[in-house]
Amino acid sequence: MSLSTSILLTIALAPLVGCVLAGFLGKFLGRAGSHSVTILGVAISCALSFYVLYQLTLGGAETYNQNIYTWFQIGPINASVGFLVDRLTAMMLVVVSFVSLLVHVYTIGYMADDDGYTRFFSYISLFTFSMFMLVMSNNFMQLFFGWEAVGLVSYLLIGFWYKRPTAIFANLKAFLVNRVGDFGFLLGIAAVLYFLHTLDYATAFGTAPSLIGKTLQITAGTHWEAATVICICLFIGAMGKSAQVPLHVWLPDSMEGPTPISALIHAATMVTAGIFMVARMSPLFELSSTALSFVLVIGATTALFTGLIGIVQNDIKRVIAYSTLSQLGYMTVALGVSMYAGAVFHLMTHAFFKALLFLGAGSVIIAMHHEQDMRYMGGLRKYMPITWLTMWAGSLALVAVPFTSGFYSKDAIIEAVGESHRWGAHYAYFCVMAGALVTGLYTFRQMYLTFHGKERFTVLDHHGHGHDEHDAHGHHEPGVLAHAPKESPWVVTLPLVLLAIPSLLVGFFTVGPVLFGQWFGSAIHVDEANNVLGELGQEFHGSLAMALHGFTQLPFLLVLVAFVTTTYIYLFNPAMAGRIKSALKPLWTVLDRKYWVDDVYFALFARGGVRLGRLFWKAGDTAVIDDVMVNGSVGLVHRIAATMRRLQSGYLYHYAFAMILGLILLLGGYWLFGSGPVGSVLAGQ
Amino acid sequence: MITLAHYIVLGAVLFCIAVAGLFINRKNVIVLLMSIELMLLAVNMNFVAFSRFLGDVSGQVFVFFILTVAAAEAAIGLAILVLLFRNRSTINIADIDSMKG
Amino acid sequence: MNPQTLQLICFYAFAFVTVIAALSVITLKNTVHAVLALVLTFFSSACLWMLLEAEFLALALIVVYVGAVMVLFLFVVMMLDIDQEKMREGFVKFLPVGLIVAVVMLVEMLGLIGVRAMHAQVMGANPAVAAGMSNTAWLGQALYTKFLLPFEIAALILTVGVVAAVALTLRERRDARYESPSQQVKVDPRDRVRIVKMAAVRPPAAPVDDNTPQESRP
Amino acid sequence: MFNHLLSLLIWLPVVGAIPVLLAGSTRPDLARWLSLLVAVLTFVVSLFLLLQYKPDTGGMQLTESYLWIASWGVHYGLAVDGISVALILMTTFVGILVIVGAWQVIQDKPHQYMAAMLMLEGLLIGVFCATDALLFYALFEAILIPMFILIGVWGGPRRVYATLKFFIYTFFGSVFMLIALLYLYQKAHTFDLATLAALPLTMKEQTWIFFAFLIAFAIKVPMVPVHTWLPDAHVEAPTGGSVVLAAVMLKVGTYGMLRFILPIVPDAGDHFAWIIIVLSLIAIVYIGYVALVQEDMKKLVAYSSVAHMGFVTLGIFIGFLLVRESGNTTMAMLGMQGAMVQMISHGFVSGAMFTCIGVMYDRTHTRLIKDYGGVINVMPWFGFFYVLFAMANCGLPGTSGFVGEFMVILASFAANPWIALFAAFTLIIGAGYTLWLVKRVLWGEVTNEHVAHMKEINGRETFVLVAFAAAVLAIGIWPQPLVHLMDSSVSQLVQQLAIHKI
Amino acid sequence: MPTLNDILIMLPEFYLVAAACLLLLLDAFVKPEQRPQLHWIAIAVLLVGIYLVVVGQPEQAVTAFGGMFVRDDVAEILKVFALGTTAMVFVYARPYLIDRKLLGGEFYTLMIFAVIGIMLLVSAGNLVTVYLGLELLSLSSYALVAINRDAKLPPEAAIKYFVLGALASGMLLYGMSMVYGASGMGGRPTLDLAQLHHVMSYTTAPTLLLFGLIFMIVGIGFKLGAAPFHMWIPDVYQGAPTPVTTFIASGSKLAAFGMAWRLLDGGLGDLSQHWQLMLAVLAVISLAIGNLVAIVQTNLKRMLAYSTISHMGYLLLGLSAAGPEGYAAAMFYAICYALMGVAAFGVILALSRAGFECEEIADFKGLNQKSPWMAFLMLLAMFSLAGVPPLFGFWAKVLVLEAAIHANMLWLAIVGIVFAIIGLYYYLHVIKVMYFDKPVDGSSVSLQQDKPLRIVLSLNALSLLALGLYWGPLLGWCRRAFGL
Repeated sequence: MSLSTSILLTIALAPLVGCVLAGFLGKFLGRAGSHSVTILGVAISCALSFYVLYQLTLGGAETYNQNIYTWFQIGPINASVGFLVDRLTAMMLVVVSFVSLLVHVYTIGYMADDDGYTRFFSYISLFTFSMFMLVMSNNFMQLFFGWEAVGLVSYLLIGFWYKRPTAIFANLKAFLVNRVGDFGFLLGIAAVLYFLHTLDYATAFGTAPSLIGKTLQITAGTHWEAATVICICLFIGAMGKSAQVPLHVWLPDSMEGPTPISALIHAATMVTAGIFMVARMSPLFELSSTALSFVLVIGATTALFTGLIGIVQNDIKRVIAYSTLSQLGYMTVALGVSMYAGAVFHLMTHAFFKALLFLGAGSVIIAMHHEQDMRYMGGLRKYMPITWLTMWAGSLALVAVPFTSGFYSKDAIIEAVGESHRWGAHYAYFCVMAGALVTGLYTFRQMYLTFHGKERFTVLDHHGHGHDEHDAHGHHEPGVLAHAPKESPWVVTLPLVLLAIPSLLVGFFTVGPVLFGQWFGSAIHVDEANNVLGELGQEFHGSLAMALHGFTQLPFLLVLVAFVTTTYIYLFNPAMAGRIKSALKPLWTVLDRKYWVDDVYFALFARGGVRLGRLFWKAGDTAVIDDVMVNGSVGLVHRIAATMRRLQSGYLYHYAFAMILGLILLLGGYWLFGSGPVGSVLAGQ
Repeated sequence: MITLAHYIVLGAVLFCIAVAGLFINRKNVIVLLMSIELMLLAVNMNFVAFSRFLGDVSGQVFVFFILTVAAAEAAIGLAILVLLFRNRSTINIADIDSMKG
Repeated sequence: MNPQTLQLICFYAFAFVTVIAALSVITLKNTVHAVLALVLTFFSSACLWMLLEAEFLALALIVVYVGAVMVLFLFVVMMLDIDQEKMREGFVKFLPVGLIVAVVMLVEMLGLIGVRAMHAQVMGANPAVAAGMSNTAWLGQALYTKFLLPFEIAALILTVGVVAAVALTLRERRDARYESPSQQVKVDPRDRVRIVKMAAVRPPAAPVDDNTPQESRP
Repeated sequence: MFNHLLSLLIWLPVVGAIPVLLAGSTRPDLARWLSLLVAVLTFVVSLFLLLQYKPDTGGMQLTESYLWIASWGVHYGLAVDGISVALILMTTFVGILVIVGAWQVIQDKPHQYMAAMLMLEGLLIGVFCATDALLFYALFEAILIPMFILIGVWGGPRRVYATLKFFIYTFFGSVFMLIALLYLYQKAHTFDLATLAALPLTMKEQTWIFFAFLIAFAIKVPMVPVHTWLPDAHVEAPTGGSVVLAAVMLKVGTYGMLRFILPIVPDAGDHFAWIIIVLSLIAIVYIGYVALVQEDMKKLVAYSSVAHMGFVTLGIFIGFLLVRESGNTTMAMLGMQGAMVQMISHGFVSGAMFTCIGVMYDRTHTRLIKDYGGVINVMPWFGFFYVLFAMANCGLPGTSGFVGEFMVILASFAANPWIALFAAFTLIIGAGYTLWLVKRVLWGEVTNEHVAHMKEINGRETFVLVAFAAAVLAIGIWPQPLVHLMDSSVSQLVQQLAIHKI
Repeated sequence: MPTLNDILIMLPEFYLVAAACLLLLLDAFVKPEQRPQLHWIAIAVLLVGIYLVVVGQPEQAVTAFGGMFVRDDVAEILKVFALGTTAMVFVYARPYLIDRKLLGGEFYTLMIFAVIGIMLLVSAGNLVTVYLGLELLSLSSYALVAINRDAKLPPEAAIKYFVLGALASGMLLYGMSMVYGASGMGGRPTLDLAQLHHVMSYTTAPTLLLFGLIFMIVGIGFKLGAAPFHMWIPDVYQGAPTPVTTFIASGSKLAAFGMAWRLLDGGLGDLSQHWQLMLAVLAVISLAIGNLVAIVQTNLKRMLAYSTISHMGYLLLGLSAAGPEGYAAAMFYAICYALMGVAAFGVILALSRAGFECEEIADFKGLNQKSPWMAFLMLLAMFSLAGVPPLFGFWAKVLVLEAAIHANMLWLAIVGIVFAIIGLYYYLHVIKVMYFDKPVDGSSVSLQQDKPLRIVLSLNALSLLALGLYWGPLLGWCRRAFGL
């Protein structure tokens, strides 16, 4: 049997309908109406996604690959809108729709007092739709469509609070950095079309082996393998969307958006689109080990170095953001060692626990009246127990404590890197291993600063001070709260709980089939020579054994080290943090300034771009073209005219002279050239 | 022996004197008009000479017409001159430059 | 003496007088003298034409030119009170220019006329005599047959000359006052009262008497 | 009626302008309604044109040809292919919108404004269906007259400079084309484009004629470095003028390239294609940077128009590289089709952008970016449209702006990866200048008294913006109908690229 | 001897002479109140003249008075348009003349004499007729320029026109004498243009012939107003009463073309390869001076004068092509220019009133506010003069350019077109002033309420549009006249 088109269409379009209704009719529907309609839409999608997943996994449905309509057809080149739904897609669908649904619900609580309530629901539904289009695409064109559409929604949502200067700066930055990635991505698509003559996945992957031996002359004398060019270009797109070094700079800033979207877009789903895409393109990537090495090195660098920054962050969301970067690095590393299934698996587990962490952080932020600085938190455990517990669940998964979901995915990646022989694997192995320590450090630091230790906020409990004023502004004094923090409402905590469950458990149940059981089937193609996962699979004896084995492994020990260190510093000796900071001042500065990457980019591209633009405009357009060429020639004509008019002196004798001179010139001219060569040329003879 | 060249050269000389007159008499309109009369004389000289030497009557007839027209022309020219003098109280060309540029 | 040589001497003599007189026309200070020099030029030219046996034209030149045109010139010169000194300013300054231009022209002209070929052209028999008539009759015959149309046009031109000269110089008496009822009826208030905001670049108003409707032309 | 559909399309607005002009001086409302009626009728007729045109057959259809000037063999020749049909539809569509858009905005002599618009519309339609070179040229030049008046009478403070510059600049370009046409007439004794296309020409002749044509069309497009009239003209033009200028008039240049350069001088076109490609890339990159630093919104959009038109010229001329050097007809078609779609799309997007700026200008009477900020606070619906069109302007998939650029970039990669690299740079710089504009205008707190008093768009403005949005989204979501409409014509153009004349 | 047939051939001319004399008599004898009626009579005289020209037109070219007078299609066309534009000038001039008290017999008589001069000139078959026709035209024009005696500028304009005109005739005559002489060297001397046509083939003094040619070109150039023999044009245009300027700009240019064609092609056609280049040089200089200096003018009449100079450059482009194509194009251009010039000056006349000439460009400020229709007519005239399609002037330019290219003088065509761009500027400036500028308060632009003027002027300006849309028949007529 096969999947029904109408079901797939419903999955994609239900959120769109919700989006349109909430967006255009929000005034009429009201708040409740808006969130109901969007939640309904996403709920339908979610339910159907689970159904699709069920059908593909257990129901024996075949991979669905059909075009819905022709987008354009030019000669043999066809670009269609169509769906390719295999297990990879189904998994993404489930992750996206599930997290999205929970975020929708969560938003009811989180955005309760915001003016842009209906708008927000409209946006996140639009995002869900775009993400579905991305993951369900069966061709490059539509992939790009979804790719950019999620970027658009990300832009809109980061700048959701459009009055905040930082927010509108961040969204512009996010969009532009993503565009740098898209730039490469589009070139990659162009290269695919050029070499494979199609935009359709199935056809492209089918004919991918023909790339072998083809080269592209980039400059005279340098020939690049076609597959390498394609894959690196495509991966540049992934670097933008999945925030890999050096295009990672937008993600931390994107935390300017409301927390639900940080969870949904900038942690769970959109940023993983790059990972998904590379996994989807595995038949291409497998053709170029150069490209994969590139992926590997980039991923490893991201995994370690962005994690390091997380250690020095004080903003609760930023810590999680850097952690997201780091985890994305892990996934990329997995891709780099051809362990696509591992990457996707980590993507899934990460989606759950990172969404959980973000939503938990959001819960904290609500409680703290939009105070995000952890230095003004502490001791929240007793005010908001559910949040505290679920956050711990997420954190454990993040640091990959055995038995949690995070453990299964991450540990497998680390192992696989260890097994890999790809160029750069050693470096990557070091990075991911060190990354495990770093993850522990920032995660535990965050938990302690937030939930444990002394309460570092003060509660000003005077009445008549409206609650509303504090919403969404954060203009108040840091750490000064109008009311004591309290646990969030159920619409907030329910999603936390619902996310905590898979964060802890999903790995245990799925690691076997997904990672080692060829669960993705033909969706992912791994060359036999690169099949690290296969090698790992031989040592895999079930989830339980893997978890137990994990306790003895280096990564877990590193986490332990981190746990002990942070526990000591933040619970027992808070002053030490400061001492360490001053002791390691240069290092701290490096991390605090985020390796100056932002500064360099800003100076080079933003300010440099403006300078260059001004130079072009003033020197090129205004000075050379307009002033010299255009107005200059006009001025010249005017000057000549002003001079020539003086010949018309008004004196009769000058007029007579002119005539006589004309006569003399004609006579003389005839005498000289009359029948000579000059004359005959001019006369056209 | 008189040849055609004698008369034609004389005509050319007269013509050039007329031109020179235009150049050096920059103020007096009447002298300008007389220079033009000299020019017409040069023309007439040519026509008469050609007519006689080539044995054709039309040259002389042409001269007859030129003389006639010159008379009418002089009448109109002098009328304009009188008008100008009444209008400006001068016939100095250097003063007649209301229109220029 | 060979009559041809005599002719040549006469030619040179009259040509010399002609050229000198012509030069005087353009160089003499006094305009009256210049006119008289021009008369001399015409006289000697008439003599040169006599040498060519073009008697009618020679006489016509004297009668028409000297008799009518030059007198007209003299009349005008004397009527208009001209400041002679002022008229000659810049004469010396522009003499070289005039000379150069004239010489250049002469060289160019002589270069192009083809003087050599003309030297070969000697005077043949008088065509009028060959046709058995006087120069005047010869001319008259052509004038009234072949050149009848131009002759009529010439008459027309003379008419134009008269009309134009009259139209231009006949002055109606300005001091006499006439009344013209039609003009009075047609008065437009806008012609009487015109609100003029003096802009910087307004053209100077035309003479007032052009606009006053009381006065009228006869 | 269908025999003279094209004539009807041309003359309906032109003749319709006369009653508008007569009605207007005392009854401005009558003039407005009359002009709307004419514009709508023209649009309806253009829909008939769409129905009558058979896209599968291809070639020139609905031909009308009458001997116009017998002694010269000049024909009043009209015909359309798919590209013309698309452009004509766009023209008539935009025609309605500018008239609606000017409804209340133009208070000074509205009848003259409307009449000029209608004339302009008719002449533009004429340009798009002329098959006789001299007729084309006459119409090509004649459109300057109403535009000159539009900018000069209803324009901004520097309108005189701008409109003179516009007129003389474009006139300057086209006169050389006239010389070239006359030269061709000497050889062919006709101005019929089809005959000229078949005329054999030596390389030397082709070179001269190519450059003559190029100057004419490059200025009209405009291409770098002869583009500086455009920002000035746009800045000073009234909103409607800007809309028509950007939406339709610029297309005349690229359309001319299709009709003249490709068929008549293909060998020179091939030989010098690199010039145009390089200029197009400069337009994309260099102008992108220039647009980035503009302080005037209209100027910014005007510069972005230059950059976007760069894609059209690029799409057309990479065809030579693809067809002649690698024999890749398919890709050439893709590029050409991309250029065509970009033409149509840019018409809607830039028209919409200028309308948006006009909407703001009507409220605050300033176009300087720094005078704005936080507009979305007071005009949320307007903000929605503005963002939508901005996204279309930076080529977001799902909007029309994406389709053409996508196709051109894909095709140019096949010609040379470097071309694609520079062309794709628009993704970054285009987004940069557009969204930076959006950031400074729409987002943020209201800091300016004027902005605080801006009123939300009214029904009339909403209608115009919705219409533009519908067009932008329709092409973005489903370009196939448009592509199909032009497909056979494009393939014919591509076939012409391969013809050697020497 | 002349026969009745000769007289019949010349009937229009004779008729006009008679009519002119009659007008002169009427003027002398009618009461002052009835004088205005002369206006309509004069117009009727011209219209009947057109009728006679067209009706009596023979199939083939015929000559009268022994070849002195040629009646062919070229002459017919030029006469029709000369008479027609003069009639238009009469219509436009009426309010102007009334305002300045110039309405009288002298004006009409002299005008009609000038028209007779034009007709003789364009029909001349002999150097004598050319000269006499030219003088008839010139002498009448000199007087007409000065006819507004009491104004400041006309006498100055007249004296300049007169002296330079006399000088030009002197040179023309000198040239004619040389040509006459050359024709006698090696053959029978002649003044007949048809016989002169072949002189080159037998003369033993070719340089003398060429020498004469150069002098004649000076005369032709003067009449056309081609640079460097153009100096009189700006001053005369500005100084002359506007109706006279209009006449000089229209009828007179048609005559100049006719004369140029008669002399150059008819008389010295065998020398075409020699004069071709000279005309081309004159064309280039004219284009340059006319277009450039016009830019800096503030007086509209003066600006139009320079524009005339440039237009004569274009006309010379056609003439210098030295073939029937070129002549047809040049004649088409001359007709076109006459119509445009009449229209442009007509608007000035329509706007000028007593004490207000309306000849400064600044006087047109905001005309569109005050009189949209007049502004529109002026706009048509200006765009047509500038050569912007679809107006008439554009096609005329196209034709002369084509003729130049046809004659292998591509460079000349390019020069022509480049100056067209520069020329565009000043025409647009006028439109700018009318349409874009705000009217000056209190400026006295007010419309002449003269109905005939408004109607004829409207038709005149609209004809520029109509002929722009459909100029085939006129071109066909011109081409047939040159045997194409």
